[in-house]
Amino acid sequence: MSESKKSKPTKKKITRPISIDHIARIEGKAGIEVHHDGKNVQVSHVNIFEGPRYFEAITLGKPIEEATAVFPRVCSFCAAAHKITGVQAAEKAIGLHPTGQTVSLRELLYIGDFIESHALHLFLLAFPDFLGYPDAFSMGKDHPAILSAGMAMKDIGADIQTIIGSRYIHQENALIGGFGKLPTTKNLEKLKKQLVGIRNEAEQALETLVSYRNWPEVDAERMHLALEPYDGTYTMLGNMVHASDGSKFKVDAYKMRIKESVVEHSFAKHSHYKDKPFMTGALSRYVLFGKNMTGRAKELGDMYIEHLDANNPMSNNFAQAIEIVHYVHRAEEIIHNLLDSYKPLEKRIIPQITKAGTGVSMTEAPRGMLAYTISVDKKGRVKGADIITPTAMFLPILEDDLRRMSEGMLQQGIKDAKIIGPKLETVVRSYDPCVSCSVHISEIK
Amino acid sequence: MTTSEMRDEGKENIYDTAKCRLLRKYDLSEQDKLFLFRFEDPEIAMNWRYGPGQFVTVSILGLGEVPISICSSARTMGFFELCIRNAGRVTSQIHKLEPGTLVGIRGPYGNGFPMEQFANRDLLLVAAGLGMAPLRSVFLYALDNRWDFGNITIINSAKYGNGLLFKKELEAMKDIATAEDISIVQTVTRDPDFEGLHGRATTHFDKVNVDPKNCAVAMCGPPAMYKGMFEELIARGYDPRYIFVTLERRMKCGVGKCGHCNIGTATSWQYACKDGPVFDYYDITSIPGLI
Amino acid sequence: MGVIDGCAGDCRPRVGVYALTSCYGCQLKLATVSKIMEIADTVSFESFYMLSSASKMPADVDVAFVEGSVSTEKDLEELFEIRKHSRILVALGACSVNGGVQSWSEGEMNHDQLHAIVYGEEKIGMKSLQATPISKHVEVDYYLPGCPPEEDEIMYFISAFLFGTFPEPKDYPVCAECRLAGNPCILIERGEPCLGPVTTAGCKARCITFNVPCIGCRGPVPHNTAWFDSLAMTFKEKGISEELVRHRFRIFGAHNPDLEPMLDKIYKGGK
Amino acid sequence: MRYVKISKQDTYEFLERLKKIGTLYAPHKVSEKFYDFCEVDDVKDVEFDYQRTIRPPRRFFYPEREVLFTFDTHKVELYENLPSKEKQILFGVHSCDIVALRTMDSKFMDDQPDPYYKVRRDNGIVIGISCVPDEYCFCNVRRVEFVDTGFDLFFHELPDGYLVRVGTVVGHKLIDPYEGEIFKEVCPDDVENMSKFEEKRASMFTTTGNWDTLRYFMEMRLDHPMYMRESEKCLGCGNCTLTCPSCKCYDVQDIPSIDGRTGERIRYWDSCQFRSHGLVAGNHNFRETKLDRFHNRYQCKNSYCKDTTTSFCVGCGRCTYFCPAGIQFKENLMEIAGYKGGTT
Ligand SMILES: Cc1cc2nc3c(=O)[nH]c(=O)nc-3n(C[C@H](O)[C@H](O)[C@H](O)COP(=O)(O)OP(=O)(O)OC[C@H]3O[C@@H](n4cnc5c(N)ncnc54)[C@H](O)[C@@H]3O)c2cc1C
Ligand code: SF4
Ligand code: SF4
Ligand code: SF4
Repeated sequence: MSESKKSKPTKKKITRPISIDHIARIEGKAGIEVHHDGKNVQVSHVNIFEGPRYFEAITLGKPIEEATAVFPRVCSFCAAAHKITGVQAAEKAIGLHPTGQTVSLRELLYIGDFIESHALHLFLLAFPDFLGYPDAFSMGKDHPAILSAGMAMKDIGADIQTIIGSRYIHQENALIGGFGKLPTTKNLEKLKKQLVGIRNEAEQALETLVSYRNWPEVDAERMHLALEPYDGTYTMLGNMVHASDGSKFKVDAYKMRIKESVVEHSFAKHSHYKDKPFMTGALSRYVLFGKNMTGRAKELGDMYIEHLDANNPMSNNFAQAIEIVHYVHRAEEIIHNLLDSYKPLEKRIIPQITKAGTGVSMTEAPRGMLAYTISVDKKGRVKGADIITPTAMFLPILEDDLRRMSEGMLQQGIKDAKIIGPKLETVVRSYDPCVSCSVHISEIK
Repeated sequence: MTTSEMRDEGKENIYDTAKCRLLRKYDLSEQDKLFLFRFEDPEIAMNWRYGPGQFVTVSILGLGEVPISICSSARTMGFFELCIRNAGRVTSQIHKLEPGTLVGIRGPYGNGFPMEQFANRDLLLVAAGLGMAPLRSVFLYALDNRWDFGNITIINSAKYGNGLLFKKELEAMKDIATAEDISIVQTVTRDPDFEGLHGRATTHFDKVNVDPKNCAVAMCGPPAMYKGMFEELIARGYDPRYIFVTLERRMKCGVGKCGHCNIGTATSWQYACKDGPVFDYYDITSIPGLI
Repeated sequence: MGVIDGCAGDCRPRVGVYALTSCYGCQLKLATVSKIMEIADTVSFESFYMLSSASKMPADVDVAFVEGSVSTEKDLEELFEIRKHSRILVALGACSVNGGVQSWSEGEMNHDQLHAIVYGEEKIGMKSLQATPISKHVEVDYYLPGCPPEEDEIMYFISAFLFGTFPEPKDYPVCAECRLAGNPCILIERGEPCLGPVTTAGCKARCITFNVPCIGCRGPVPHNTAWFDSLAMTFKEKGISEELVRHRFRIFGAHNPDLEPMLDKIYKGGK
Repeated sequence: MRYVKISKQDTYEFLERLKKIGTLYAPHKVSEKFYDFCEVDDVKDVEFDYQRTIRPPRRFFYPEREVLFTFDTHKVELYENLPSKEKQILFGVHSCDIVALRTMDSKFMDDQPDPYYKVRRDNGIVIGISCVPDEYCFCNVRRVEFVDTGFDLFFHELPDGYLVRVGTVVGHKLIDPYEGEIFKEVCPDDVENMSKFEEKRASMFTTTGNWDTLRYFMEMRLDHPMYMRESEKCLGCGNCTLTCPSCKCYDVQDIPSIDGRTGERIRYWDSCQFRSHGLVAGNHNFRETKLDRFHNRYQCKNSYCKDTTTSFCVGCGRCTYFCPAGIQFKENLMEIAGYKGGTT
């Protein structure tokens, strides 16, 4: 972080810039740029320096199976999310219906991603802020229990993904039509045992967070969007998007409803719903569907309800912590149900592509809604691909929150960039942005 | 040789090493250093024997093991010298060792030169580059047992003057040499500034003081040198039964197990470490692929 | 054993972890190896933005791990800076070693065309470049391939570095590891286009162990021993179309200069 | 030699009892076309009819990767890491593989024994089983289709069970406790059946004759065009050598640990089909090209193993069966030697 000398004043009036070149402890390369005149903020940008990788363009003309192998490479923190969403879109495009067991295993794999991603975000990236350390290594020296709980959560998330997906980053075992090899009963049982053993650690994040209050400066009413869980519970798969204003739309219509635009300062595109910025992610999910939670997650959610302020983005951390608890239990349940009638030799449905088609799929990635549209021609080659990632969706509202935070501080008479800067970083971090993700958004013209 | 078998019988694990302390190191050239080692265990130090042309493996824990020819006189008790070129991962670390450091040594391995067969003959030793290392051991052996051999010629060659190994040591021997019927020839091939002889070993056969009919030849250098030398020697009437060369191959075990140093073809399959590294004229000319 | 030159075993080696254009998976892998806390004790992370606010750019370091391909002018500038301030530079992962998936369309479309497809007419301030491996621009001291790299190889590298050396490189293919793992060969048995025979070993045939043909994420075997031509001939005999073979070889190998001539040799009868 | 008989049903019982002695490994079907030696969990999974396993039995005595020593650089000490003396029982080994194990012994045990191999071999029990050849098999021309040493027990298939030859003291001790119970006396019918089986088996080999001249022809035709033609197809993947029951090449590496002080000295199977097999310092390679490496294997495999009076190649057919490029070792050798027929 440094006070930039380069940035030119945007108006004749003296403006003071607060500029952070490289926000640490987030996934990807982004900076913050805020210009103010001591009272009001004129500019508030999240600058994204991530280079473009053009996923939608490089996959054009490639066989769909190869393309779905490449999509998870959009992002390492949510590789499974991209894999599953991509595969689902591809399956819809070619008219393939996966078996129930495949869907359950995919959900379990996805949960592995959630637990790992949330654990990494909370324990390695966010907590050092709250506890006053530059990084988890130094935090771990003073708070070994917190760190080891985080590592244990990350490990179980990684183990689930490794056993089902082949590894926890870029899972090759999830394919169109099923899996190359199914986990053995023994391995599933092993996972279940691990999950049961980890219930206490799962609550560690909540316990750490309860002593920290959300900053009121970023309080503001906002629109939340989240995917309705397919089975009326609380999970990441579904077909209908709900908004906190009561409106709904089917995922197939996302391109009509969520508008994208290119902005000057980054390779990322920004999204709006009903011409307004909106929020997506753990908090939005909790706000819209938290009522469906059961058991321990529900108890804890009810107990700490004031930490789950729908109007404050910092509550996203808390919502993630609740989700960890929920997903640990849900994973146990899924394994339990799977084992009831497990078919370890079930064959993958080999895709037979005979006609062209387009498929749309949306899921809730750890950071929020993730949308894929894939078109294939009758030879099974990708004709068009469109990916909108959660970070692209929440960037506009994040920029608004940064403006609110800065203005709030200025009103309190705090003008020192060295004090405001880190606070802004913390706000950014509470969204858990995934910058490498955000850059591949496009519309096929 | 038999000594190596004796030693290995006493030891349980043929891959285990014995500790040796580095006592001194000298620069021989920009890339080559001479290292003097002594066994830590007096028992081993007193009983360790080797013959010229044999090699040991030097083990630097964490990096690996490399085969290196012994270049000192077979007479020294418990001491031995290695001349090592800085050629890669392990050897570059050996070059950094300070006197006093311990390393692991296994060996001696290989057949070595058949010194008993050489007895009562003149000796012609032809070395190119690093090839001087094993031949120095042969040369010192001959000096130690001077009465067993006739006239001796040693041809030491290198590309550049500063790459002539043991140049000073050989030069210092000049006076004794004349008295002892030893001809020392040091020559370079690519160094116009070198003050001394120029050209390949074969160009200096006029300085050779041995009788071809009753001479044993030992050579060590790049395989490319051997072909030319063979022709030259045969043409000059040297007895092919007494022409020996050493070969280099990749080696990981030194005892004929790891398979890397395999040479030969279906009827003559051999291991350079165990069946060699010293081979005679007939091996080399009858088995394809050795050089 | 003297650990690092001029350090005599007392000081902690300084390490920097940097990303160019990538998915951050290699850093994530490095950050999540099971012995990360031991590494953090042994070395000092001078720059590791993903994990630490106490990061500098550029930092003077003994080892720099660079993830990602060079895909913008800013990447290139940063890479030069990193090189200048690092004693040893390690290419971490497929993007950095071979250009990664983002170079899949190299030679098919240039980046202006790619840009137009994704962003249309609209211009963006930053200038993008064709994704290239970092070795194209700076000297690289060591390569850790993989998408993402394997934990044991990362650990081996760091430990070897502490011993003042580099790991011995692997110059054999995944195919060998696959047989050692006792896997049935899916190329022989099912005729599926597995890239195991041309891909650098190290993953212990991870995918094939899951019955999934290798897509070559660890990149071609080094030292010109990736025999794309022989494998293409085998694929051809099994009736796999040239198009599929080419696309598959190119996912992680598009930047390999040997690839196209070798494919042409098989499919166009060239030399 | 001692001969006994066991019924098919009792064989399972015998396997159960073997499991109590140590870890039992036997052939299992691992996919549509492939078999491998696996640890026996359920004896019903054991395959008695199979042609060849993916991994050769040598791996039980000489594993793909093992730690030879651990070390401490401060003390400059190597600590031997010998394997445990736990019993390993290999059931269902074909005669070719048994001879291959003997070629291993000749390399690893006969002079300067390799202690790691020796411990495992001394604690290993090898039980052979008869087999019928497929088109890849040529153990007959290698003269190893029938073994008389190298096994503790050898099971010969009969219509109603197995005729068991007892090869060693260890073998006797395996039989003794169950003599009369599950092991019965052999009757003349059984001998008749065994000889019928052998006769039928002999007629099934697609290659016949005597290959003793092969290695001489190979030497006199070192530049045979076959090498160039076939090595072009070769992928350099090493499957041929890694699945070979008599390949023994290994590499050694020191793997240091993160404490900067300790580590492991490991060895793992190498292959002459890999570039680094012949590589030395200064980037000089004694087997520079794919052709050189390909050539090397053909020479090595057909060289003479004096201690077993056969070539190192025992004709198991693995290197052809598991070659992804479909390179036909047997056919190529016949081409070099000029052996026309034998192919029925
Ligand atoms: C019989 C024999 C005698 C030798 N005598 C000497 C000598 O007196 N002085 C000297 O300087 N060198 C000698 N060498 C060569 C020396 O062994 C190599 O220079 C050394 O192994 C290089 O190891 P490195 O790790 O430094 O090189 P790298 O190139 O980094 O080698 C990596 C690995 O390859 C193997 N390797 C590389 N080159 C060779 C090689 N030539 N032989 C065997 N294995 C190799 C080693 O296992 C080594 O660990 C001899 C070699 C042999 C076979
Ligand atoms: S098998 Fe291939 S694709 Fe899979 S991890 Fe290994 S190199 Fe990567
Ligand atoms: S040299 Fe090759 S063929 Fe011979 S044993 Fe070694 S790996 Fe096998
Ligand atoms: S298995 Fe076949 S392709 Fe692989 S190295 Fe051997 S001969 Fe070559």
